[in-house]
Amino acid sequence: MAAEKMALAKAINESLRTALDADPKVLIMGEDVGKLGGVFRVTDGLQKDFGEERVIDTPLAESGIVGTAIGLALRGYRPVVEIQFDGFVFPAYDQIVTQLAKMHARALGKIKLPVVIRIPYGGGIGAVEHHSESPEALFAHVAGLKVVSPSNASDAYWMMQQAIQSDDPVIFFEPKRRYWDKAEVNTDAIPGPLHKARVVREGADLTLAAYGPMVKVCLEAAAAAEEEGKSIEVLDLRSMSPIDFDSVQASVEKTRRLVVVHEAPVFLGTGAEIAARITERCFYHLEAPVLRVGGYHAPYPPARLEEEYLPGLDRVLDAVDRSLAY
Amino acid sequence: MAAEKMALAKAINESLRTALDADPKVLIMGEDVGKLGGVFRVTDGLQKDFGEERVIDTPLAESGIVGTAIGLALRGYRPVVEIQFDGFVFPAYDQIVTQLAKMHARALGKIKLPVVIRIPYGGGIGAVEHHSESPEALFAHVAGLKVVSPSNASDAYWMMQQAIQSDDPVIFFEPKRRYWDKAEVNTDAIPGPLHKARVVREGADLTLAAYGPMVKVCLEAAAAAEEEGKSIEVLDLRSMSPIDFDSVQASVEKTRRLVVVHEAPVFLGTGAEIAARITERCFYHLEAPVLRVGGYHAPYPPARLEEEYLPGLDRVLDAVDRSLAY
Amino acid sequence: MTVESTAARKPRSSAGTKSAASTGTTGTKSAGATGRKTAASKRTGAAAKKSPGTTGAGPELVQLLTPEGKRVKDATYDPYVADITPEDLRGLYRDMVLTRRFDAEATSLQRQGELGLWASLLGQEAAQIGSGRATREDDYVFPTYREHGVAWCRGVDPTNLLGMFRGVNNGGWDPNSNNFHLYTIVIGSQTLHATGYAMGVAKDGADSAVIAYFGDGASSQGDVAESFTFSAVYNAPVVFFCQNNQWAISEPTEKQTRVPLYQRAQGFGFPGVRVDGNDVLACLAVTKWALERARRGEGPTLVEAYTYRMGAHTTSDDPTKYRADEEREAWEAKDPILRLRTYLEASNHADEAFFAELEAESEALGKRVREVVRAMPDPDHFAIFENVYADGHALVDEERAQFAAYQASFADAGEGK
Amino acid sequence: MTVESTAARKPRSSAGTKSAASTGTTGTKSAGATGRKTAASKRTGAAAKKSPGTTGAGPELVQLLTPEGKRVKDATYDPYVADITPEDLRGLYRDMVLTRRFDAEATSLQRQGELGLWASLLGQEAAQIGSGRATREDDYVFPTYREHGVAWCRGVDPTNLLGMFRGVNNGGWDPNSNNFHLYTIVIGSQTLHATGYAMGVAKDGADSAVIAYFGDGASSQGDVAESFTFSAVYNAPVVFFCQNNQWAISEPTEKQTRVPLYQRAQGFGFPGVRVDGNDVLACLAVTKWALERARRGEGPTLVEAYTYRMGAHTTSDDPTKYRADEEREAWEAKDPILRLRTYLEASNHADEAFFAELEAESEALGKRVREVVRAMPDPDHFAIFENVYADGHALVDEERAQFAAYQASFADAGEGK
Ligand SMILES: Cc1ncc(C[n+]2csc(CCOP(=O)(O)OP(=O)(O)O)c2C)c(N)n1
Ligand SMILES: Cc1ncc(C[n+]2csc(CCOP(=O)(O)OP(=O)(O)O)c2C)c(N)n1
Ligand SMILES: [Mg+2]
Ligand SMILES: [Mg+2]
Repeated sequence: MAAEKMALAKAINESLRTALDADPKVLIMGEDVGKLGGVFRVTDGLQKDFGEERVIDTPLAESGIVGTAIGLALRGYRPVVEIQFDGFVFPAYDQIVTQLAKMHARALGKIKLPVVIRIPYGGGIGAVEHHSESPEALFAHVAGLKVVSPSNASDAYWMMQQAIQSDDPVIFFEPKRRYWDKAEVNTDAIPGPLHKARVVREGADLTLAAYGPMVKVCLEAAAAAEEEGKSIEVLDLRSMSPIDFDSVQASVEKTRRLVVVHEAPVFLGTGAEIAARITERCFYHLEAPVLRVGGYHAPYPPARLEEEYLPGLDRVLDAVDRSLAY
Repeated sequence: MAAEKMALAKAINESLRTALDADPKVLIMGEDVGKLGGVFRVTDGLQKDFGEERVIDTPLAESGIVGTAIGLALRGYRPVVEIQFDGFVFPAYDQIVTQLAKMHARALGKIKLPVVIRIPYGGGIGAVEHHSESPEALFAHVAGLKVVSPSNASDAYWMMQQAIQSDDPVIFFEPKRRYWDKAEVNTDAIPGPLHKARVVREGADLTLAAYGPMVKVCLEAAAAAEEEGKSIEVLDLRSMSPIDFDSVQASVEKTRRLVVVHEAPVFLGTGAEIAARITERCFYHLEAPVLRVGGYHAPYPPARLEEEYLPGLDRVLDAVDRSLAY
Repeated sequence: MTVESTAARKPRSSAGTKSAASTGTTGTKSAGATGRKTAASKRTGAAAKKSPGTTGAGPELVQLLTPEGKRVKDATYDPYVADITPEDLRGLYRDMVLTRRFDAEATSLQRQGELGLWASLLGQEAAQIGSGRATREDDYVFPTYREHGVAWCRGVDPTNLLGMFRGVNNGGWDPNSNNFHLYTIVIGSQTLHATGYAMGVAKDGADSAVIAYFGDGASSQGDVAESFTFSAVYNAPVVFFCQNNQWAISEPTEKQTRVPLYQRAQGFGFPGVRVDGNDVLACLAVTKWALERARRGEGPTLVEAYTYRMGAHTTSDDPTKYRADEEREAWEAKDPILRLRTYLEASNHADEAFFAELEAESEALGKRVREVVRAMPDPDHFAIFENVYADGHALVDEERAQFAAYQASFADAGEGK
Repeated sequence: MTVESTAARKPRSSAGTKSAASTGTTGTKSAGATGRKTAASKRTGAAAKKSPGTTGAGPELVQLLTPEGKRVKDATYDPYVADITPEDLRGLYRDMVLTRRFDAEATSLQRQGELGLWASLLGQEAAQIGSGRATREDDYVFPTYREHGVAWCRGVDPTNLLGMFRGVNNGGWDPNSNNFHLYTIVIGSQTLHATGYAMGVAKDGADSAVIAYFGDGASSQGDVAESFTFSAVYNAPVVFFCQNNQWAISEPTEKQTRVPLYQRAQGFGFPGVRVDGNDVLACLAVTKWALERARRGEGPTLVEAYTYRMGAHTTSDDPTKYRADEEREAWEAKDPILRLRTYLEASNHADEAFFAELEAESEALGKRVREVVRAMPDPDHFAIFENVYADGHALVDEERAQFAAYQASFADAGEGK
């Protein structure tokens, strides 16, 4: 295949296909992942090609899906589980937090839990309740889980490969409103580490740190700011557990200003941890407090309000201005 | 009753009794809350006095307990639910996060959900796995919930009164290792607001902010520091959602240094939010970055390691020294 | 052919799993070698049972009107519709027609971009109108997101149902004005709310009943099982009404169970019954029976209405990906509305004028729905911060103020220019 | 008397709820006024069923040895113990005695402060040894926290079980060395792991089986119901072994179900059977039957072992708060060990020497356990950071380094003085 332009959803599909091909222990499980190919078609065609024993339509029960995936992992399989939407992961939360996250430690390392949980997340698609949430902080707080989110098709392909190869449970947040965004994917490339952040735009005056769907917004904001003569660095964090603080620190030591952007509510969102830790690491470098742009402390609003709720270009630029005003 | 010295567990018991007496709509529900009076005896004697219709032993199913409590609240009841231990709240997490927290907003305010969820939390009692955790951040991040934790018997009594009277869902974290600590409880007093922090020791050089079980540790640390000539202010936050940032800010504007202490893991713990927000509010006042002392990013360890895992006097003092060294 | 026997015959092979113990890190020992057969290997065991299949309409299906519109006798359930008048029958017919009309209008409003999404009840009108009309005013209903027909029976203005699909709210009607709870999207969770509510009804000493709707897919959720346990243990006056419409999005019922769903109840200690969900009379009778059991303090009942989702799961769904047209065609022959119409006409319970009038009413309803939806205003931006808490919350206040200042900055900027 | 009928007769009154609609903010309408009685109010419905009670040993109980130690015939299950030898019987006896001895030692070690907690299996030896001995080496076991007897059968060194109760680890043995998973404390969750594991066994084409243990209380958890659904739909080779020991801490089984638990399986499409859990032979036979069904590809089975928790829930529990001594005394008459001993003696399958030798072995086991536990070292402090991840994690590395520096600061301080 080598290099090819493809949509983010298609890149994940290709990555799953590659994994299914390479390792007979890889399984796909979830609601409607079979014939339908998932509500976003991310698993399109996989059941047809790999059969019902490897691409498994499950009963409608998220705890059951994750719980049996754990059992399959104990038997030597590597299940890749789909949760249909962000808001439907909570019935599985107990299995994820008390079992999946802790079992490796409970066994003093004698068993491994190579389970990937794919969650299409975030808003911006005009959906009904429970279909637009960003619960990543609720997983990143929990030791034993790794939490990542790609922002583009190439990362989607490679991060999925790495997540499946990981012997740790990985919560894989897919930015659903970017599913249709295309980018070059080079399947022959040698990817960098899964949990390393990447500078996606260099700049001198301020660092914008984001992941998943907000990377694009930050890039747009940086472009707009440039027209006003502000040089903004944009960092794609890629991983929320662990967070690559070294890269954030390096950037902030250069720019001396940091704004973190995510869709999730600001209060106790990942931005809180980044602000706290970077302030500690860069106390004498920061010219302004770390600012955060994100969702409000309110349930995700009905679709006609989501534009007001979600961080957009203007709100990011507003925070940039506030930071630069210090 | 008026003023009387009693243990924290007993104070909650008295508060529940008072509420059951005052309002026939108040119910107690949970596993073993009836004849046994709960594994910590917090509901001791209540079923005997108020009957099985008001103090209800439930099937062993946390989602069912919270889900039926929601239904009872919709019928006009005010259920006070007991989760037996912190680590067992997760089967109910879906009902709490997707239903209990959001239903008032979903109905545009037309229905109310006066449900209290009591959770004995935290470590230090030498228990087996799942019996020592501090998951408060996982609730505080979620809009629609209020999250509080008393540190002493008097607050336990009054905060429980206020939680039951609240028309919002309240997650009530009880510091289980302080259950047996006695303090004066004046049942005739007029309590302050539920979500207001309280200065429990005045000081000039640094602020220690904590809640629940860690308030006592901070007070001990402050006393020890005094012997070394350091004047430490200790703030009992009492509420994790909302957090009384005004009080923290006022204290920090005076002392210019802040250390937040909790048992929960530091990474994305409530201390992260406090550090981020106070740094923003007090950017020009802080002489040192906000430091945090808490649990590690690891599953709560077996009992014989918990002393190393939990923040204790020495670790708090170490952070105090580090802060003062800036 | 029963599903159970199919499953039992399924060989232990793994398509695509070429090597059993090749790459796994844990637990992959090849255990087959140590296998031994026992003397009794043909035995299926004393407790094993023969079960009717999940797919067909077996003898257990309660039916009062055949698909051809013939009234058939049923000693158990006839008494529950014994006093039904021709007017009542016309009423049921009208309910179904108007509900279908409303549903069709919503579907087309979605296509026109007025709604973001619609979940059609097409084909399930009898299950919903029959059960909905069985409820008493003081009963309480906990719906899923598809109970537009039940809402109709409860007197909820149908345009109220459209707010969440348009994206102007997440429900928002007052559940207590019609004893009709908000639509619930998280599958299965409302069955516990219904159970709790019913526990409260019993505590109050009232003789109301509660009915919880859910789907065949939902039957797999732990919450539904827990609601069975709680309602049985507390003998709560609740009816679990499962519309088995054969599909959970793309998954057929066989992916949720290998025996008929109504049988689930038995193992929890209460009765389950399967009713022809396209037979409005049977749905009415069976639901009345179940609600009256509840009122009499006999506890929960599970009703499985065996029906069919004639349309897509929602307007976002494409059923051609997973099911054949023939299946739908077979079910069209069992259409709930046609069936009652045939009966009404054959028994001279309705004349041309009735049908013509209903047609006009139907169009008027469509028009009104269209107009109301188009006029539905977008919510005020500050609605984001409203009703998050009943008693207020400092952080919400702070963020609302920041939001206001931010909004004002645009106005200022605009004025500045 | 059936529990269902008791529940059904329970009047709708609410002790302590003086006023039905006084203070609530929502939904408290006094509905009773609109009640009406129907013609059929005495009807209990076609699908209503008579169920045996949950409390007694009804006719459905599989028993091969009476409490008095008499061997009784059972056409269905006798074949599964047909080839059992006197030596096998003595082996079962020895297993039970040693397990009880180990358990008693652990209880006393807890009292001596060597363990933080202990969950005794006293009274459940037959259920655990019978079922444990029914498993084959390649089968896989998913226990709760009380399956010390099953662990014994699997060849797990009993002292391994004590680490988590002493507080030096959270389990920590290698599940794959004896196909015995770690103890699981979160009630019910292991039934899903067992189901998934069994799905994997089937995928591998192996003829191993999986057995999941859980309690009567656990039967209420949604996870257990979901494991029933998944195992039925995928026809997974798993046996659900429920030890109904009558109590979930302080709650009797009536708080979890109003019909016998083994009946739960039927509604999910697989067989359930109740066995005398104090009859080691019956437990062996029934479990073998169920495991062999699984091997043959016939899918899941639920076995309810009807037994009794003779002791406290754990050493932290005080059963005098909630249950009467007489109940325990009644069950002592059904003691699993005594019963087999009577049978062994009456049929001359064991002599004095055997019992004496076993007594000595028993004491030796107790001594060894005591010594091993007392010698169990506290874990290294850095164990906190070990095995959090298999592939490492930057934050764990950072915190480990900080911890090391902090620890070192004490050493420095110590040196400085
Ligand atoms: C907990 C949860 N998981 C997944 C979904 C996504 N989802 C919405 S409807 C649906 C299928 C429901 O099927 P069924 O219960 O049969 O009801 P039907 O839609 O057929 O009326 C699914 C999987 C959800 N809403 N909630
Ligand atoms: C999810 C969860 N909730 C609560 C508990 C606390 N708890 C431990 S054992 C127990 C009772 C279990 O009863 P049962 O299933 O009958 O097993 P038994 O202890 O009788 O063997 C409870 C409530 C728990 N461990 N997990
Ligand atoms: Mg369906
Ligand atoms: Mg039990």
